[in-house]
Amino acid sequence: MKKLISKILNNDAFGNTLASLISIFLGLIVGLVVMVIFNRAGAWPGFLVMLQGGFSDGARGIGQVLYYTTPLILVGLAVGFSFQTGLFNIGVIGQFTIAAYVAIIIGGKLSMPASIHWIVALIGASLAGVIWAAVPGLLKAYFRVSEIISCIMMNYIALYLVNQLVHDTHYESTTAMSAYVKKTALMPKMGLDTIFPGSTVNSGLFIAIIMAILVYILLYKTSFGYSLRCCGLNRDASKYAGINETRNIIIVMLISGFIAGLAGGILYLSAITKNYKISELFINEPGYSIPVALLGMSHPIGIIFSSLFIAYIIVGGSLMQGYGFPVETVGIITAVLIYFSAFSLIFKNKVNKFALQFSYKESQKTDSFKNE
Amino acid sequence: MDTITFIFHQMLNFSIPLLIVALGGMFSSRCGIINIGLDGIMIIGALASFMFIRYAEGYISSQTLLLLAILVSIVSGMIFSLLHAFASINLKANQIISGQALNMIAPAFSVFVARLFIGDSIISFKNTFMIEEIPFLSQIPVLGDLLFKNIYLTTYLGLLVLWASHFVLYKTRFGLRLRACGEYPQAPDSVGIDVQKIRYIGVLISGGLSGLGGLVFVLPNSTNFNGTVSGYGFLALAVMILGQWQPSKIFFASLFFGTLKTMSAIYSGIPFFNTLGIPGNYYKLMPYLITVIVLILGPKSLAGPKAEGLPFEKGMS
Amino acid sequence: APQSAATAAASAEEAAPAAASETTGGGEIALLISAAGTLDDRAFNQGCWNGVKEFGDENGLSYMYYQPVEDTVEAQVTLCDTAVKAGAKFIIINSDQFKVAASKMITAYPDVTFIIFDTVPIDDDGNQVLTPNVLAIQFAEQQSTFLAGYAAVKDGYRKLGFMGGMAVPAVVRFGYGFVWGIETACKELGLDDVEIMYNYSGDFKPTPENQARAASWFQGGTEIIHVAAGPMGASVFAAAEQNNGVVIGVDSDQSAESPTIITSAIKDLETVTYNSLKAWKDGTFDGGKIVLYTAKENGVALASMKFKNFTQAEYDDLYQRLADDVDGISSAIPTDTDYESPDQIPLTCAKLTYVE
Amino acid sequence: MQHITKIFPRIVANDDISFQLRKGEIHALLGENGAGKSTLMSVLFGLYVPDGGRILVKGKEEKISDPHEANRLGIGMVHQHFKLVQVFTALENIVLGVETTRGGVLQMDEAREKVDALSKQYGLLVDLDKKIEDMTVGMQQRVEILKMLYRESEILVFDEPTAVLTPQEIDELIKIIKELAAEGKSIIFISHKLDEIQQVANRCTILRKGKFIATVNVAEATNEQLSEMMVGRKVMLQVEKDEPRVGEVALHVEDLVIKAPGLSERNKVNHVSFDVRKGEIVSIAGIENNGQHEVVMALTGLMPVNSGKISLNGEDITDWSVRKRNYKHISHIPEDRHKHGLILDFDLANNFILQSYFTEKFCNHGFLNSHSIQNYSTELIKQYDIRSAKGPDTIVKSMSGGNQQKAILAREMDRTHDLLIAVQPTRGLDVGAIEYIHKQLVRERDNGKAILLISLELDEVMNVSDRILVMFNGEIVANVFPKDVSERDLGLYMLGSKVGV
Ligand SMILES: Nc1ncnc2c1ncn2[C@@H]1O[C@H](COP(=O)(O)OP(=O)(O)OP(=O)(O)O)[C@@H](O)[C@H]1O
Ligand SMILES: Nc1ncnc2c1ncn2[C@@H]1O[C@H](COP(=O)(O)OP(=O)(O)OP(=O)(O)O)[C@@H](O)[C@H]1O
Ligand SMILES: [Mg+2]
Ligand SMILES: [Mg+2]
Repeated sequence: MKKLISKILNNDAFGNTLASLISIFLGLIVGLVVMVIFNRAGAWPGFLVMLQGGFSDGARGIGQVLYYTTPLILVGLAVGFSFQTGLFNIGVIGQFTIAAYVAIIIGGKLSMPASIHWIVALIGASLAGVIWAAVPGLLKAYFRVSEIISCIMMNYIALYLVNQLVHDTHYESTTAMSAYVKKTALMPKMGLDTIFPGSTVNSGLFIAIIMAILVYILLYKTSFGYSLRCCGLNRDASKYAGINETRNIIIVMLISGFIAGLAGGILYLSAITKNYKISELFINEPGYSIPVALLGMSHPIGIIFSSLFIAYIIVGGSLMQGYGFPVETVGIITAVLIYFSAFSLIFKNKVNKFALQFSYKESQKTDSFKNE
Repeated sequence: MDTITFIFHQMLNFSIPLLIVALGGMFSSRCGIINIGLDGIMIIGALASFMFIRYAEGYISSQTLLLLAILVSIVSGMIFSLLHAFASINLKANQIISGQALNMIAPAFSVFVARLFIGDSIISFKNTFMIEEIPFLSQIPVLGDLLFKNIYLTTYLGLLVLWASHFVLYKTRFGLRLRACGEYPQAPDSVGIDVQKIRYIGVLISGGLSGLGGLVFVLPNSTNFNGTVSGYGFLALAVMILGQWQPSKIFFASLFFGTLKTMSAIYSGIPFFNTLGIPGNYYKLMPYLITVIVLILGPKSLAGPKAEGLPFEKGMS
Repeated sequence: APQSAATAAASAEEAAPAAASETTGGGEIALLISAAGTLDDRAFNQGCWNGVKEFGDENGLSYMYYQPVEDTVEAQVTLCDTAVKAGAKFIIINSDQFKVAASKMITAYPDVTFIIFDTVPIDDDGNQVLTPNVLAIQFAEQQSTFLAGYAAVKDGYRKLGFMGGMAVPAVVRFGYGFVWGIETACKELGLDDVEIMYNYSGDFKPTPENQARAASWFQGGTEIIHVAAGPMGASVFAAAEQNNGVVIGVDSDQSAESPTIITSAIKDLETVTYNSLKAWKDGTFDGGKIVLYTAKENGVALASMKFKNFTQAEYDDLYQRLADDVDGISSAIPTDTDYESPDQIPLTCAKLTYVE
Repeated sequence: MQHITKIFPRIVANDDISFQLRKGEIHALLGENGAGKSTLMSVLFGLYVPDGGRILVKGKEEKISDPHEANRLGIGMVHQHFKLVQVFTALENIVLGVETTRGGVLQMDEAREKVDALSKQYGLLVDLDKKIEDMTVGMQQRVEILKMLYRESEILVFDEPTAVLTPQEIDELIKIIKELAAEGKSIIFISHKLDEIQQVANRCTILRKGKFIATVNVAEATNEQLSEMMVGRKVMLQVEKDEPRVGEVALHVEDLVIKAPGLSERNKVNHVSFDVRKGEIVSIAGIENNGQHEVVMALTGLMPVNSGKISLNGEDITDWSVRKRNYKHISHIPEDRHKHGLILDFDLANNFILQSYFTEKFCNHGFLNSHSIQNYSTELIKQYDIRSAKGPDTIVKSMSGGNQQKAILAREMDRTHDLLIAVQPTRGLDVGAIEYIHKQLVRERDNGKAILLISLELDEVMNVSDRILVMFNGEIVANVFPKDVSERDLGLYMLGSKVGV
């Protein structure tokens, strides 16, 4: 029994989860304090609504949580994957944006049967993401340009380019947004609309989860993933091992861009009224990529849960408006939660330490633990 | 001549805040802490100083008011950056996520606070801060027009910050220690220098300068502050990298970028560009595209401060 | 989707009594604005909100504004449900982004009264939906800027500029009206040196880019700019202050924003909102239709005029002519549906440069 | 220091250790890897807070909470891993922490004068404006010593100062240390090398597994006694080996040239040619930074060559990728085990497959075969007696240096190869571990493999190799058999003063 506990405690996934939960818990407490300061009367009921998240709005609410989760998983994966291999793809925003455009154009301009239209649009979108990510990848691999700076630049280029292209090619001037995509290009619901009526959740969710599992397998179960993680953890050692880092940098960026592109495509093929808004501001969703990735410890499966959590808070937070908390409060609470999630690493270390001590004590008792 | 003066002054509107904030970012990087929360700190600096201006407006003369506002922006930026310092230095949290959290808190916080205190998320101010002419100096040919007419106190402040950054970093004891902490904290630690303290100060300086940058950014460009600095904190980060973490190069990088931004914004005032009929978005993306090209062609060193982003535990070898 | 809104409505009714209690902060009057908008935009949202506040405070009714997570129908409908659950009895929708969602809201909540500005609710197939509990309100923006353009030329300005945020219908109407006002005055005075710069900046945000663009216009000789871009106006005001230019504001009276604002071309959202609320309170709310506010209904105007030559008398006279459509003066003003871009407006007198 | 106890998670690094340093004496501290020497000194230097015990300086009890405090008490330390900022100049490193300033502004000239005087006085010649990254290790050490002297420390701690020096440099250092002691400074000298301790120290304290064993007068103890106290058993100090059975040429290097980076005229490796035959251990001796590093990099493919040819078993491999060389041809025990040799955040199992993760043995159709990886690791761990807490699942970072090195050794020995390149394979290891590694090298030789050993330690070179090449200034200046030369001679070759092949 004790051995079992020790085993669980020493399990990495358990440590990670517990650490994330602790930081979330602390974040929520601080969030509640913030709410009390702003609106004492509404704080508690508002807080409860936020905690209930999507559940307080029935099946539709849960569906909406899943819908918001979908792109978050993918953008989080894109960043987390790059983190694991030693890169920082801060260009997810640009890749997402350009992919969104391609999805909209293929979905809105071309005519195809429903069974393949969305697939074609999605492929186009991910390829666009790939191309956009290739630039920083190549610059880093061959010109030693920091991917952070080239990604920031590529983000702005994507922003203005897409603003112009949407305006020129598929524009609805009454709303300053992109025109509708065709119904055939919308992501199929695959029965999700009967489970969660009134929500926008769609098969993109499955794609996102499958991608997370694929990335997990790629990173941890394949030889290629092994070489990628080597590069991420120790550049020199991977060189020593004969791993082609230049090639890996490029491939990582391409895969990361592919995932980001998928996110952009799926989001803008989710609902007929989800259109690209021309604006000088970046799209919201990829902005969560960094927190989602880090809250999920850059682990593909962790990222599924961190996305769910953030989506849950987004929905719950929006419902808080009914309790006198304007959207800005929701923004503050989410940010506070994310700030605390930055601490999860410390909690992880604490958990690990505790686990070690626990098993050490146990081993001393049973003397089965071989200490050096 | 007039056009050049005009372009120069417009360029300052872009370059000076970028310069100040990038220098701020540099201080943080140089002590070993990545600060991607510059954008958020700018917002808080602007928020505090414009709240102050709003309340103090009319009671004191405008340049004094501006000086005090500058102080407020610096102090508020410092206070806000404490969140980042605490997370990354004391708690050894992930520095990127904590910085990003600042970026997410700031705009919402700004709108909320403004509404709480003045019932309005947008803080209007009367811009009485431009110095039309500095006696005598403005008579100097060429320079007089460029530097001593229609200019803001903050421009001089930016140049002062540039000089001071260089001086502090390379000529003072503190600068030596700061750089050591960013390169190899074990070294200063082993000679009894308090690495955590130095890093705190580094992050605080970055906070102070970013806060100031927020004020300087909004001042000539608007008549109110509405809770955003349009992502200039991220551009400042790029300028810092482009400037390879060195004050002088950061200066040139900010001038370079500011000039490109100016050109891309004012093309419509120049008849030639108008007749080309190229949509504005293409002009807007030009500075970024050119920067990418410069990155490919230009000299490059990826080498930031070596210990940047790595938490430091006392006594670790 | 409408079905689900209805189910939600049913559950909302059960929850309503508890949630509506004032203490938690929900509002009997709810203002819905778009995800991308800002409440205090110094323009149409703010005008609306001022009307809400004034009425709410006078009548002891609570009020609240709501923003969706994103501008999709589903998110907007959810938002409306949230507002109703929190006790909303009168909902003001101030965004054309809501036009599809609005049709679902008004049918899901027949007991709630709605007004919607700048657009008409449509269903999924694009057909107008006007239930008795809704009033769709539109303004003749082009008339207010017609006044502005006309007055500016009459006041002596010869080089004028128009800066719109984005080419959405309301902004386009502001722009075309301004151009036409200039053209009309130009013809009346027989001038040949009137020039117009015309641009949509592509966003509504006050940025150094927008400041620089406006500054470069002033620098290039433009004397007066009419800015129709909500919060972005601040950048143009700043540019004017630094380059001795003047500005014409938009939507609501912006004169407090900057001394350079010599007048604002307003559509009186504040009054219209207030009056609608009053009608609802008094039981005289007359819904199920579209109303257009023009000069005739006192829906548009110039506010806080600070002209040198153009007098109040001249203004009153012009306003009357507009209201009465003397010689078709108001029906001649082009609107967004007439031309695709401003350079297609047939001008015989003023010269227009369209900066893309 | 009295009854010092320091507990780390899972290990008692110092267990009730008492240690006394007399004024003007040189006191050696001896112990295996992980015996707790560095920890004890870190406690003295204020880097660690002890869990028990007290420290008395000049009879007065002191609480040393940080190095600053230690400095104030006149305690200085040359750390095992130098605490120098690579991009700073020597002078900047020396003054760091005790800068001369006026109103916060650095006054480097005053400091320079003082350092100049010191370096003249002790013959510690250093280019003060040179950056550390451009310096040899020996030079860096001089900077470290100057750093102590500049602080006017009275108690000087040298943590394994000789591990990286040539005999001549060691002589220099010992001279300096004795001089310092003669001046009345008290010195703690940590080393694994018994000869040095004999040479320099008055007394010696021996630690084993965190426990105090004894303090002896060096003059009264033999090397054998000392090493027995240190390890707890008898150790073979000499490598036992037979005459080599030399076969045909395995590695053939011809006219190898590697240019220095930048504009420098000098070649890092200047027309170097040599052979290594099957069944022999050839070592390259030389002072650090004379081109050995580059030769190894070129052989392993980690650095491009400018001209010349490298062939293995008659096949030209000059243009082969690292991967191709690794695969069934060359094994490489790298110089820096943390930088190149290991992925510290991976577990042992994953480190064992670093170069062969993609081979059929561990991988089918691109998927890792965790079962065979696990089995293989268990086998290696058993075979090479690698000690770790969780077996194949141990995160390498948490292992001791000696065991980390063993893991690398196991991996490289076990991989199919014709040539084994071992660079500094015993750096910083205790005698027990050194003995083991040397035995393995000889065994490998006896199996008919060609072995190239690069070492800075002369006794290792003399003991283990069958043939010795000496590199100086990018060239091979000597090709000799160990029985024909003395350590002194080698030292002279290494300094380039006795050129002739
Ligand atoms: N910071 C630390 N945390 C945990 N354990 C540590 C730490 N530092 C050292 N140890 C452990 O304490 C023991 C003593 O280490 P120490 O570095 O003092 O040995 P040493 O005698 O200096 O060895 P070497 O000859 O290899 O330098 C080792 O087993 C090591 O694993
Ligand atoms: N903070 C720490 N936590 C856990 N283990 C540590 C820590 N610091 C050191 N150690 C362990 O202590 C061992 C001994 O420490 P030490 O610094 O003396 O290294 P070493 O064994 O001499 O190897 P090297 O040749 O690298 O110096 C290290 O190899 C490491 O495994
Ligand atoms: Mg040691
Ligand atoms: Mg050691």
